[in-house]
Amino acid sequence: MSHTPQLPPVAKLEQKTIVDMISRGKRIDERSPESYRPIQIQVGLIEKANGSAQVHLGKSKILVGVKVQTGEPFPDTPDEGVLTVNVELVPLASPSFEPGPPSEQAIELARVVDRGIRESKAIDVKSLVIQKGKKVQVVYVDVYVLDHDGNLIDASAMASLAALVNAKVSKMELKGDEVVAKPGHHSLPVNNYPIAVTFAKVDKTILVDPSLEEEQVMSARLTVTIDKNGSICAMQKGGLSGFSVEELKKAVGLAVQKAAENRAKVLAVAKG
Amino acid sequence: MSHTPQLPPVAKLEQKTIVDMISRGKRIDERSPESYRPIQIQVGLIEKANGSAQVHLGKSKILVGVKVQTGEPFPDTPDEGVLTVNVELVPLASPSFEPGPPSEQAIELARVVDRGIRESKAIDVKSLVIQKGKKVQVVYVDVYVLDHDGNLIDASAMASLAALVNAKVSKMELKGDEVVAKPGHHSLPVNNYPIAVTFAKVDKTILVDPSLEEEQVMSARLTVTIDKNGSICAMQKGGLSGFSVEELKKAVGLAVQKAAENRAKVLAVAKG
Amino acid sequence: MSHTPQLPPVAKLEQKTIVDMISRGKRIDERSPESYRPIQIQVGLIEKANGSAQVHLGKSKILVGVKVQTGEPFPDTPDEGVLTVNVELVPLASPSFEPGPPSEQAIELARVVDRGIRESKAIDVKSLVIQKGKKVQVVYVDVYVLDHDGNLIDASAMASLAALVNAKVSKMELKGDEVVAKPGHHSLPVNNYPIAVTFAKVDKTILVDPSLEEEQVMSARLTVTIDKNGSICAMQKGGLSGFSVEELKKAVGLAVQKAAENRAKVLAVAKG
Amino acid sequence: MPEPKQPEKLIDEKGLRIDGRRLDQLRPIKLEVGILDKADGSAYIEQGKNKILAAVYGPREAHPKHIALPERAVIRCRYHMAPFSVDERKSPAPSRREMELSKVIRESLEPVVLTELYPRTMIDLFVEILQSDGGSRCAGITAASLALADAGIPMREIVAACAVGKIEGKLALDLSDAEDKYGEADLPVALVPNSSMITLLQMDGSLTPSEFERGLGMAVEACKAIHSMQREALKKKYHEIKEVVEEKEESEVIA
Amino acid sequence: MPEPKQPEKLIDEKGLRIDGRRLDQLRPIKLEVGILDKADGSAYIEQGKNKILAAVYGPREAHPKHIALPERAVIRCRYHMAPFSVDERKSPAPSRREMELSKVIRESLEPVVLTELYPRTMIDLFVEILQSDGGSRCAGITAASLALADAGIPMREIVAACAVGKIEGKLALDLSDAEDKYGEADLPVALVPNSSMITLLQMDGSLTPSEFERGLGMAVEACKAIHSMQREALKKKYHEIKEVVEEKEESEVIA
Amino acid sequence: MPEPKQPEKLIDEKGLRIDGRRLDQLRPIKLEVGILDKADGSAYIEQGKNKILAAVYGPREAHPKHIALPERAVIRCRYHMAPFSVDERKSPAPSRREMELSKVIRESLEPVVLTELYPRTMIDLFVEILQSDGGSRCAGITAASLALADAGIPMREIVAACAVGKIEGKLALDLSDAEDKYGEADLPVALVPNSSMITLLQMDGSLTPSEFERGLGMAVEACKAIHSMQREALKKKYHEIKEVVEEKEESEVIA
Repeated sequence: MSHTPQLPPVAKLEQKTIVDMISRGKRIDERSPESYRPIQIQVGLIEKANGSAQVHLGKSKILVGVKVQTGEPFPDTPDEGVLTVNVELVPLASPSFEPGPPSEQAIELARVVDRGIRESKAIDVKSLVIQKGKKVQVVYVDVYVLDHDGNLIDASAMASLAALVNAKVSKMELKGDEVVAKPGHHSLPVNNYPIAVTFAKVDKTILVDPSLEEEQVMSARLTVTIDKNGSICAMQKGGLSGFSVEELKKAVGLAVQKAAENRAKVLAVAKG
Repeated sequence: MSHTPQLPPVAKLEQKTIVDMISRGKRIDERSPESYRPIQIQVGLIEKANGSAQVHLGKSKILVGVKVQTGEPFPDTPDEGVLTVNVELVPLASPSFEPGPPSEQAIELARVVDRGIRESKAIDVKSLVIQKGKKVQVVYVDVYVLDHDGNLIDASAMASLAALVNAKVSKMELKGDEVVAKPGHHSLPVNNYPIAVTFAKVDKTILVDPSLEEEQVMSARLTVTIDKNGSICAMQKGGLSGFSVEELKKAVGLAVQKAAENRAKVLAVAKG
Repeated sequence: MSHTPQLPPVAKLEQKTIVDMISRGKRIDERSPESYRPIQIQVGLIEKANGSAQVHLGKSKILVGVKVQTGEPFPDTPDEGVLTVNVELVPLASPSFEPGPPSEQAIELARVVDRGIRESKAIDVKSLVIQKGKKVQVVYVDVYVLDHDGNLIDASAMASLAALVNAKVSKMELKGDEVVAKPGHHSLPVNNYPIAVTFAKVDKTILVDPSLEEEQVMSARLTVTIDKNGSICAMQKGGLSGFSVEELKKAVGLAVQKAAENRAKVLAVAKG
Repeated sequence: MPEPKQPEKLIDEKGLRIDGRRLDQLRPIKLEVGILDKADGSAYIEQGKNKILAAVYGPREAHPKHIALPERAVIRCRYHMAPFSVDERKSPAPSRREMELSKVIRESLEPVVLTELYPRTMIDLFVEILQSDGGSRCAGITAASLALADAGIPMREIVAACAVGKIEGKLALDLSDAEDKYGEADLPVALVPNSSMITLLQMDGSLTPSEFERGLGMAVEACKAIHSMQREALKKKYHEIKEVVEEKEESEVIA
Repeated sequence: MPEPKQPEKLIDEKGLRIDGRRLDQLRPIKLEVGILDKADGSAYIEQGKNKILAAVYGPREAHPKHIALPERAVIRCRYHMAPFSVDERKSPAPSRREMELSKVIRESLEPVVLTELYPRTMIDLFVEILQSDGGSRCAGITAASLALADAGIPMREIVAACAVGKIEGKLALDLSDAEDKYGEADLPVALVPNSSMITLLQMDGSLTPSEFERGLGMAVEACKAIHSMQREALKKKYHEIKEVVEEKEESEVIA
Repeated sequence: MPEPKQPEKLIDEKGLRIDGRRLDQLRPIKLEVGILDKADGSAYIEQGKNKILAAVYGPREAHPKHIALPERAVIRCRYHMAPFSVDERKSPAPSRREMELSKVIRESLEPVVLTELYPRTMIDLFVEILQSDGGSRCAGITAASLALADAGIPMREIVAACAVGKIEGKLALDLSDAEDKYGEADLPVALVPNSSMITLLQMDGSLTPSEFERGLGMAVEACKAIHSMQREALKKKYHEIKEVVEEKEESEVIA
């Protein structure tokens, strides 16, 4: 069951200071409300993965590995390969992460990242079929959160996209009964570049790219994922409060702009 | 591990009142010791299921859905289809039900209902085979308890029987390698009509169809499942005490009579 | 996660007595530091298993059943059968054992026993293949701890070896699509006889075959598994402290000697 | 039951949908309040072929204790599908989708509940999908809100929810199962009507920003219409209770 | 081990069963008391090819604490099969069958234990099936009852258990594995002998009410016979203990 | 990534290994201390293609409470592999191997931590294998020891670890993945250098007692070499911190 979470005990006074600053249009790290923290992207760190990427978003650190293996399709989609996004909130990343099966937070994070990739048709799942209904390629996107300083969604989505673009795979074919690799390595067919842009509402202000301290005082959260054509491909509201229609419209507009900036950063590195 | 359960804290005084009344041959809802509460049966409410039925037994409410799907036989019974009864004690039905894997209570309930159907040979499992040892029809009987006011066994068994009688399935056949549906829908082959009759022992009195309040003061419970020929096909004693031989004999006699009455009610609705 | 264990509350005074005795070269059961408790071995008690053995090591009691069934090989070893060692610390064996999935202690015990068998190549896994990559024999070694009075590793390893030597299996072959048993029963091909010898360090003394009371005061534990050629095939250090290089060398020498003695006892019974 | 086949067209030449609706038309909705005996509050909704029960227990003692909060009630929420509620039988174990929806449904209702009145307690909210037909999370919120009211939990307002989608390039209200499956986008929305606050917002598919704005507008209007039905359902229930009480009083007078 | 094949006949022309027994005859039973070192009480039973260990720990501190009851001891019970106890290896994880049997075995013994003497504690009862051969729940109860006595847990009486079945249309006592599998009914019964109370009763298969009455009578008689063996086993054990104590006292006197 | 094929020879005619090393040569090691922001202490190691992060939280309140010990801190340890760290994707659920290694890694570090200073608390140690290449448990211990130091946990000494193996009949230091897989023995060792205590010792494969003695000697020497690198890495870190602090002080003076 989902239940109202317990926030870590941040001193009331400190919380008040942060909220007061934001109400006056300032942020504790001196960014403007519409600015991202510095973004650093590296690809190809994990040689045993088909693709990998590390994203530093401020002090948040995410490592994504992509593995492509042969498996079976889902019974209701015999002519599609499988794409699966899994998130581990690794306990070394935060005192609030516990070892064990994925928490609600990890599942929501994985599903929001997954929806961005899936709904923008970034991966052409039809091209992953080896033998219809029997054998397909399975693309595992494993998101490993190593340091949690807020806005894990945007950092995870960027790292996942970069790792997919970075991935090299063998073409598989059927020889008699067995699946064998054709010689050579190819890039995965990545057809779209979804970028998630997350907002936090603190008091009456909408901030882009909330840090952990800001997340601890936000009343609501909104993620808008924008594809390469400037269309929305996924949205997710979180948190204990809500947004007005006007706030949502404004956020969507800003998301289109921020997504374009971040997409350029990701592709510059990942396409190398 | 199974452990002595904690009963919900019912006021001692109230318990004593109920027991005293029963000792004097009366019940709090003014029934005779040998009477059932009103029984209402509806079938076909769930269009997405092959068969469905809802039973109201007094204030207890049970919904059963039957799904028939293609699957594999158990290795030790290659020439039989699969019948499986699953019970969910849905937490909206009672303050004592918790979300999570099936409790001991849910498992016992499912197994008693299952034994009635299985041992009376109500479903001809041989007729569910599509390809011996490889492909069979699997009959899922999912019992969903929606409101728990006592005697879940009898209500669940009646709802399960009604849903099986209500079920419409396609005949499946093998075409080359694939299992395909023949045109048309048929009833499931239901060959027997087991009816469970449950008794509670309160002080020295044996009551039929205990309500929740009566279950909370009973010392022992007995279920006798009777098939269409008046034979016993399943029994189950529960609770922290026991029965004398004489009590058991009397209960079996009464069960034969009550089962016939309830069977008529179920079939009148389910056979439509 | 693994965490520092809570030892059962043994009276400090009693602990001190035991340590003091050992420091003076004595043990509470009057053994010498280099002696095993009495070892009793019986085989064939469980007719439904392919092989079985019971070992009493002092008051510790272990029952091992070996079952050989047809299954599938691991994808990365298509030309090998499967050997799997599972340990149940049955809760009737000790007040410290709880029902539930295997504890860290059970897993370590299983893996140390497994390594002895596997690394000494006691079972020729290649000979267990029925159809390469598809069908193999799976050898289940189930270790059932019935009374825990210390040194479960050595007793489990001896009982596992005895049960393997005791096992009778049918040769399986492929007839068309199905695996069928050839007539007759044969012994499993057991090619080596690994024997585990476990030491406890108490104060500055190294004891062989620690009893439960000794385990509760030991600072570190060492298991050395010796094969029939006198080579080491597995080692495992446990406990909250460590050993000097000299202590390790001495232990290995003693292990070779003790293993030979115990191997003779096991084979005398198991080979009948 | 075999899954229905993909329809040839989702919108016909008259602009009507496969079930005969206009693009801006809701499916028929049936609401009932207070239908379970043991729950502290309950409601039932049918919307198209969706059949959903919601029930509330609480405020009651927090369990397990460590989830309790010192200054407010904890809300627990479970969205759960019956195994027979969908075409292919669903395992009763909670799926990742059900876990996510439990969270977003909880978060859509948290803003209206006066949790500060019941510190250290918990309020349990169960949404059981007996049959699913597209838009079950929204219909579940609509019912859950009524169950909270029926349980007498103090709330600022009643939350209403409805999805808008895109089929064959056009925005369409309240998608059915087939429309959701073969359509191009789905945008579920929950609204706190008087304060005009959106408390559930999810989206998948593809919408331009301007489609999003228009779609959001349609969803808000639909939520307002549903909100009126919710108020009717509550009134009817209270009316019935009043009648029962009056009858009882009469009969007691007679007795 | 390959599963044994179905026998052609379960009863031969002389009226004897596949293992040579008469219809009203028990399988050979061997009972031992107090055979484990660490458990507070233990017993071992062989009945046919059943080999079963039972052990008792307690009364001890209830764990987890919330299961404790203020006016009595909680009894916990686990019926568990060793992976090698049956023809096809059984996974060690508890099956639904094992969970049900743990419950009915507990309920068969609850009535005789004087739990009111040990409020807030728990008594743990472990029944381990080392080899299974039909009727293991009844043999388990017979052994568990001895283990409780061996642990010194105060009881009103010793419970005995035995099943009756129907094979080839005839009632037969104490079915073996093959008889259970190919027979027509199984009726396991536990009896508190002196108070003539039935504390375990299950049935599956097909019995007419009159067959049930006769079968129940046979089971009750068999339970009484087993009860005598239980008393013998306990006497033997106490006798041994007495001898050991006396020897010790003697040797101490000598020393 | 397809698994690399078995090399024809593990040692060439010059006595060099497949990656060009001598038999007694370590793989290149890179150590970094204090690289995570949220953890109380952290370290990163690359050893061959191993890439491993270690982090420490604590001493902090023991959770769950019942694991607390009255006279010392509890150490909790988790060795865990990322799904992408090995050739075939690993399920994130902990395997039996990971559970065993969590235990032996904890036991290799327990002897040096002054747990008696923090009774009733717990110290959490996380070892995350981002890429695995043979010898990951030893490299993990080497990094974990640095993370403990970085967290300011008082320790008697820094533990260093390294494995020795046997390939083609010869003892070889610090086996890589392929050498471990196709070699004949692996002997991972952890050393507390000054007190010369071995706190991790495992072995699988086949070694004569005399090979074991020689191998152990090689491992001990390698641990000492790694210990020097650990001290360098710590010094470097403290030096950096000192510089940062001095810079800060300067700038504060300026401000």
